[in-house]
Amino acid sequence: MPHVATATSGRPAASTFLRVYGFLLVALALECAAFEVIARYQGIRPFLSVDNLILILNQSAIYGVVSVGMTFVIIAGGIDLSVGSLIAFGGVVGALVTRALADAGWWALGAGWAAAIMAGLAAGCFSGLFITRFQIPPFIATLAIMSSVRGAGYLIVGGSPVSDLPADYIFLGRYNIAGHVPVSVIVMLVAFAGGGILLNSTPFGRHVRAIGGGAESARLSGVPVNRVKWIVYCMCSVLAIVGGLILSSKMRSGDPTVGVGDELQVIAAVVVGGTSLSGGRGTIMGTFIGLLIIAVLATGLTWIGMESFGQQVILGIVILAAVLMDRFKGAA
Amino acid sequence: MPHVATATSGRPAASTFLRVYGFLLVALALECAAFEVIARYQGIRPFLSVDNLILILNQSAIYGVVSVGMTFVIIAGGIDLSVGSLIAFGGVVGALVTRALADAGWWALGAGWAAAIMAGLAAGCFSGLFITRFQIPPFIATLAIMSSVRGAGYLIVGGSPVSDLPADYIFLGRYNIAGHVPVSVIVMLVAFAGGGILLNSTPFGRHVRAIGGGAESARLSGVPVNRVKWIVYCMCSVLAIVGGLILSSKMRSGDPTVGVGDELQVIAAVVVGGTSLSGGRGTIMGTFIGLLIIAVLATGLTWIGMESFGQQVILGIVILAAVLMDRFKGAA
Amino acid sequence: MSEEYVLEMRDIVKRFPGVVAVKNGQLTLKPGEVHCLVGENGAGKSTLMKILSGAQPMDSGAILLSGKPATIHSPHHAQQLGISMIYQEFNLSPYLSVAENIYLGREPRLGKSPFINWSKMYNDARSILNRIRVNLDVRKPVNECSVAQQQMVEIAKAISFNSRIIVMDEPSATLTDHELDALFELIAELKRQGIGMIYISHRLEEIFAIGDRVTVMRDGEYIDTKPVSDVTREDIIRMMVGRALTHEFPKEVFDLGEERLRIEGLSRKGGFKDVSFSLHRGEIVGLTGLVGAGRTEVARAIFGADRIDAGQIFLDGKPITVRSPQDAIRQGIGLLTEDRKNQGLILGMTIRENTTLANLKSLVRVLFVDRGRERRITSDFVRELQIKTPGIEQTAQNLSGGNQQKVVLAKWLFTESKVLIFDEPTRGIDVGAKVEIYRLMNDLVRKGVCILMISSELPEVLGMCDRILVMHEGHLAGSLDRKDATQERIMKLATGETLASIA
Amino acid sequence: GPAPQPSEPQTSQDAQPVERQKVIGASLLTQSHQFYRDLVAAMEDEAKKHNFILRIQYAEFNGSKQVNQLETFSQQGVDAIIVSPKDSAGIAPAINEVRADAIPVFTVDIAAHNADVVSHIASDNVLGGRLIGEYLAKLLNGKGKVAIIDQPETASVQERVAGFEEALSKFPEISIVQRAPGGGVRDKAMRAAQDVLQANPDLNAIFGINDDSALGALAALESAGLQDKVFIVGYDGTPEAREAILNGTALKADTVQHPTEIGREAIQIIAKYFAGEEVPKIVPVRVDIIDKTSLEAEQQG
Ligand SMILES: Nc1ncnc2c1ncn2[C@@H]1O[C@H](COP(=O)(O)OP(=O)(O)OP(=O)(O)O)[C@@H](O)[C@H]1O
Ligand SMILES: Nc1ncnc2c1ncn2[C@@H]1O[C@H](COP(=O)(O)OP(=O)(O)OP(=O)(O)O)[C@@H](O)[C@H]1O
Ligand SMILES: [Mg+2]
Ligand SMILES: [Mg+2]
Repeated sequence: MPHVATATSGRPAASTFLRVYGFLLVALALECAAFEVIARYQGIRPFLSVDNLILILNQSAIYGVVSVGMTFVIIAGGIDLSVGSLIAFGGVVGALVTRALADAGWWALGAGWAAAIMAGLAAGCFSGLFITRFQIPPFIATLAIMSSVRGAGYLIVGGSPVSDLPADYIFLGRYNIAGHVPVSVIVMLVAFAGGGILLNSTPFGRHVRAIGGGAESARLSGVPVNRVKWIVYCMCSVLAIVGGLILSSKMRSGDPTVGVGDELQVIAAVVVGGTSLSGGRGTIMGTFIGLLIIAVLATGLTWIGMESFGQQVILGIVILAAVLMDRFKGAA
Repeated sequence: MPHVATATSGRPAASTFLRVYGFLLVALALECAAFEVIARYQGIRPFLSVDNLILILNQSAIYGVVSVGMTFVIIAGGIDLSVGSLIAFGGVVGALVTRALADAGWWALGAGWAAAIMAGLAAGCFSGLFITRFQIPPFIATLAIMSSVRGAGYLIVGGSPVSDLPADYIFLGRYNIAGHVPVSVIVMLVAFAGGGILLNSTPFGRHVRAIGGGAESARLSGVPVNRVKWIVYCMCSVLAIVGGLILSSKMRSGDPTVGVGDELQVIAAVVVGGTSLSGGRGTIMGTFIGLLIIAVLATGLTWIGMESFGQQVILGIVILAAVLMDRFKGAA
Repeated sequence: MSEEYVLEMRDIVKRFPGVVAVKNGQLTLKPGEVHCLVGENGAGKSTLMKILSGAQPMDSGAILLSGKPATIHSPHHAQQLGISMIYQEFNLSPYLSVAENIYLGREPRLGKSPFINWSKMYNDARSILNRIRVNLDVRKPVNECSVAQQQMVEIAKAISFNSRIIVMDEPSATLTDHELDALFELIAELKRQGIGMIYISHRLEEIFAIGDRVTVMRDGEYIDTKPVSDVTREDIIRMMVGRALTHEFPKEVFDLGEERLRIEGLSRKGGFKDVSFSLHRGEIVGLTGLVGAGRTEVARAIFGADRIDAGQIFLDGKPITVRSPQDAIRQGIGLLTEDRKNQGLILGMTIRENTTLANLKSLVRVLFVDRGRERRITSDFVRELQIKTPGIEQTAQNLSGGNQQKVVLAKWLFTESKVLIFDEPTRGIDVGAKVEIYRLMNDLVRKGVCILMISSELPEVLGMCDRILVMHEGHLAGSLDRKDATQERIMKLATGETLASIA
Repeated sequence: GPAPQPSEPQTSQDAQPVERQKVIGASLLTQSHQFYRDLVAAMEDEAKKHNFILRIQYAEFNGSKQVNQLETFSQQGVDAIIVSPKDSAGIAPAINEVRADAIPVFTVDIAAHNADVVSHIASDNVLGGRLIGEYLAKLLNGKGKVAIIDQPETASVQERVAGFEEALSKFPEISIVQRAPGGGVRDKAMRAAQDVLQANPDLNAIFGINDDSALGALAALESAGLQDKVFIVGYDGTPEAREAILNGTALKADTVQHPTEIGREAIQIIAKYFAGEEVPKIVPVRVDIIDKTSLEAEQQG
């Protein structure tokens, strides 16, 4: 599997880029083309347009931010099922604190973000604690956290969404910079860029991959395994919280019921992007393309008027097809 | 980890039984005791009674049947996220076919079961195909199947439950043998007994463990790795379908919306029961106790009137506590 | 025509992406013959054997079994054809018992029922282990067995098939003399039964002990096949390496400097007790003993990989605490582990990434890893250690065993430690490369590093060490100077005699 | 009907001479909708007046969990059970089994099919859908393109949508162009609405099948800057939705149910039943339309 080797080793040159991501890009292009053809055939608005691109990016911002964290977790050989609950929790905490301090203007917003991020750090620390200190498998530790955080989110608001938020609250989710570029998209792109650099160019990124490739070997090479894992789960939790802040900002409401099942969507994006669930291998760029493949699908299917039941069937098929295409890379 | 050794190698003797399952049994006993104390304090009916035991067994029958299949899948180093959707699908198919042939009396019921089980086999074959032939990680293959099967279940009934079923339809879910013992409990106990024998006393069971411990080693030892995996996924899918048939029989309705998230509950039961998510190690007996720990929790919390948000928080904590207690086994 | 051969492999070719592992594989095997296969690391020996055992398909060539062409589809098929194989890397199921592993895939059943006949399985396993003189609980899970015990389980498994052909890929690498004797007796017995055996080893003396014919491979090419009685050790080395080796142990003796590392009263429950010794600048100290004597455990404890219960470690005269491998590395102690697959390498990472993993810090320039420098350094190591690979971006997984070992070595060389502990550093390394490694050890010592070398190969210990520590059942049985040490004395200490009694 | 004699499964064990407090177990659809929170608050108030003990559980849209809750209540020997079924057909066997133990069962909000229910207390969802459809048709002056942010897997939603479509079918120039799945939760509804808007730039109105869907659609409209071009109508009249309507956003009107009345009514009916009075099979509770005018009037009054 020579491709893997290249995929894991830092920034590939242009030709390597195509070799590594080519099949994923083809899958993405095929998907877009299919929707365009169907849209034309149906005589509705063409699917491919700049506006639509921005819409799709905008819609993928939340999953996008979270998927950066999830990529790190999965490359480190773990998994984090708590992100869906944390999306809801982040929105709830951010909204509650902002509303409580609403008189303070922008300070209130900042305090809301800070409080939510603190909550995310706390959740990440719990995950890290259970996974490293108590050696509980990540799947089960984060499953437990998912359940508890969801319940806690409901409990602190008594079940009903937090509304009556100041007008500024929509900054993260709905504000456009230069009139066209949504803040949320910028946040997502920053997360991807930062994640990519962290993974590819820093010792930390190398350590993450080493741990996923073999934790014992890594430990005996002096990699601070537990600390790195801890950081990775904190990072993922905090990014989930940021996703939740964006979502609650979009809706100007902190709703404890949102985000159910989102963990699976995010994991799907990461895996479709070529990251191995057994750890050690994966790229941030791949996750970005995987994210787009899934986002285009959701928007496209609604665009052409497919109803929800059909959408689920097709989502399953596309996930399989994309992962399968990625397999061919090795053969090509 | 000497305990694991014993847990994995054949039928343990009585004293070994306590050593292996002791901590889980203690967790279960603590849990029951806690509910009994709270119930007495609240002045409601006592929690511990034979009737209640039967109720709890009855309520765990569906997860129980499925968890047997899931234990095999997890010991073989895989995971199956599609069982929740298959629970719904099984009920829908069974109900549809039974209703279509309703005039045929018991034959209709048999045909419904047969059709549903066929559908389960088909789903299992798909999982097996993707996982073995195309080497797609089980998490993602079954995630895709989960999505597709859920959609398909909705599609074949157009979204609304299949009702107007013949009266016999409640046989699996609501019929009692000898006036007291529910058929569903018997089905579950048969599944556990059969699963236990299969895992501990047959070559197939050895092969499942060997694959989970290291698929390549197993292959080089002449274990038909792909065939075994295939069978394991088919088994799990079929058992999920059986669970679905029991559920739809309880409700005398084939509802495509049921079972959402059940895969996580089932996996939690298996892991709480001491089966390792990294494969190779685990027992059917452990799963049974794990199942009871979770079932007692659900019934107990309802019994003492805890509402659903609190239930979620407590579920998370109990999962962690049980897995943690099981860790101490090694130290003891 | 070729009736006398149970096996002929003709013109075998096997390519991997970027490498031709076997260009021209030739091998014949007679019944009752021990055919030794030798060659440098990466020469293609294991690959050739994996083709025979059905673990890997060949690109072209022919395999004849008793003169008849055969196509081998899978390991299972190979077993049915009467070929069994002991792989270089263990292939045991960690959570199954010894007996279950031996009979994996062909469990005896109760009559025609689908159930396993446990008592037959345990009895059969016991009798096979008895046959190779191994005393091991057949119900013990394999992950609780020592490395040597696991190797014996592999051997037991291979002979339990009653095959016509048994392939052993470096079975001796993890054995000490005691087990090795048992293995050789077993091989002699199998010979008498007319079983043909292919035996791969880097310990050339073994060839002369048991071999009938020897085939040499180099860079995937077949070089020659000779009766063992017609060749000398030097002949074989020349065929393998392409030139003669003048010194197999190029030991250089340096002046003893000040004390670097001192261990006082180190103990760990269930592992070792009251171990004290010191290492000085400019010396290589050997640590030897029988399998399970606790050498590895001592090394792991010094390195912070395991907790210690009592004792103190001094580095350059100052007491230090080592809580983790990270601590140890920071303070200048390195450990090259004996299990390279699970403890030495990240198999999915490239040579480059593995080489620099333990000392990434030194490559950091403003937060980022300086990849250019990383490449240069890795390339230097690949050249210096003669690692056989298409490039530094090859994943460790795809390297031959010996080359993997060299990558681990490169990793520790790059840490620039003050004290290096080598646990079986030349296990599975070919003679030529061994000499390179010894030279590197000399270079290190010259630079002031001191080396603790754990080894079960007495010639190596005698050849390279200034001082030899011998362990017996968890404590230090004695220390011998280079000039006083003999194979016999070491063995006596290792089996429990006191220093006084052998003096 | 069945004998209106409440069951006394515990009398044999209960030696206390004083009259035992009646226990009512309720298994409701979800805790996360304002509707049910209002319903529960009213039930609790009313139960206190009658000295009943109320034990509340939520099915959280899980039919099988709801069946388990009913069985557990029955095992506990409660005196009456209230249920708002997730699956109207699928709850029937459980209800019938509970009835066999002589425990009376009442449904609120959502009916059970083919089940032996003492009384059903609810507002008419088909009517509610029809009312809001008619309101919207008026708002659109009888023509335009409409999308529904749907949740077809929920029975009560199917009724609302049926009523809504029935109302619009009288207006040939109004077409329903899309029914996008929003899951009844705000994040997914918002995403669905964004897609619908992008695909149908000439859309005139959106019907959100509950207020979470409507508010999700509102968020989508506002971020697309279309709040002046497209109308939204919703369902439930939650405080957030009321505020949005009052503030003159694109959300113009809601069908309101009266969960407080439903809850109060349910407990009163049970009290009557315990007292041996005859109770009606169906207790309808009014539905209304609220819009800015009516809300302002309410505030004044
Ligand atoms: N799966 C693989 N993918 C790519 N290259 C491989 C693979 N397996 C082996 N090779 C390459 O094939 C060559 C031969 O390897 P092989 O393992 O047969 O050597 P060997 O003679 O057994 O060496 P050693 O003595 O070190 O065990 C090496 O260069 C190795 O890197
Ligand atoms: N993974 C393991 N599980 C259980 N026991 C083990 C394990 N590894 C080693 N042991 C046991 O611990 C004791 C000390 O082993 P250690 O590996 O330190 O010995 P050693 O002298 O280094 O021998 P070796 O030649 O095998 O390296 C032995 O009795 C051995 O059987
Ligand atoms: Mg080899
Ligand atoms: Mg050792």
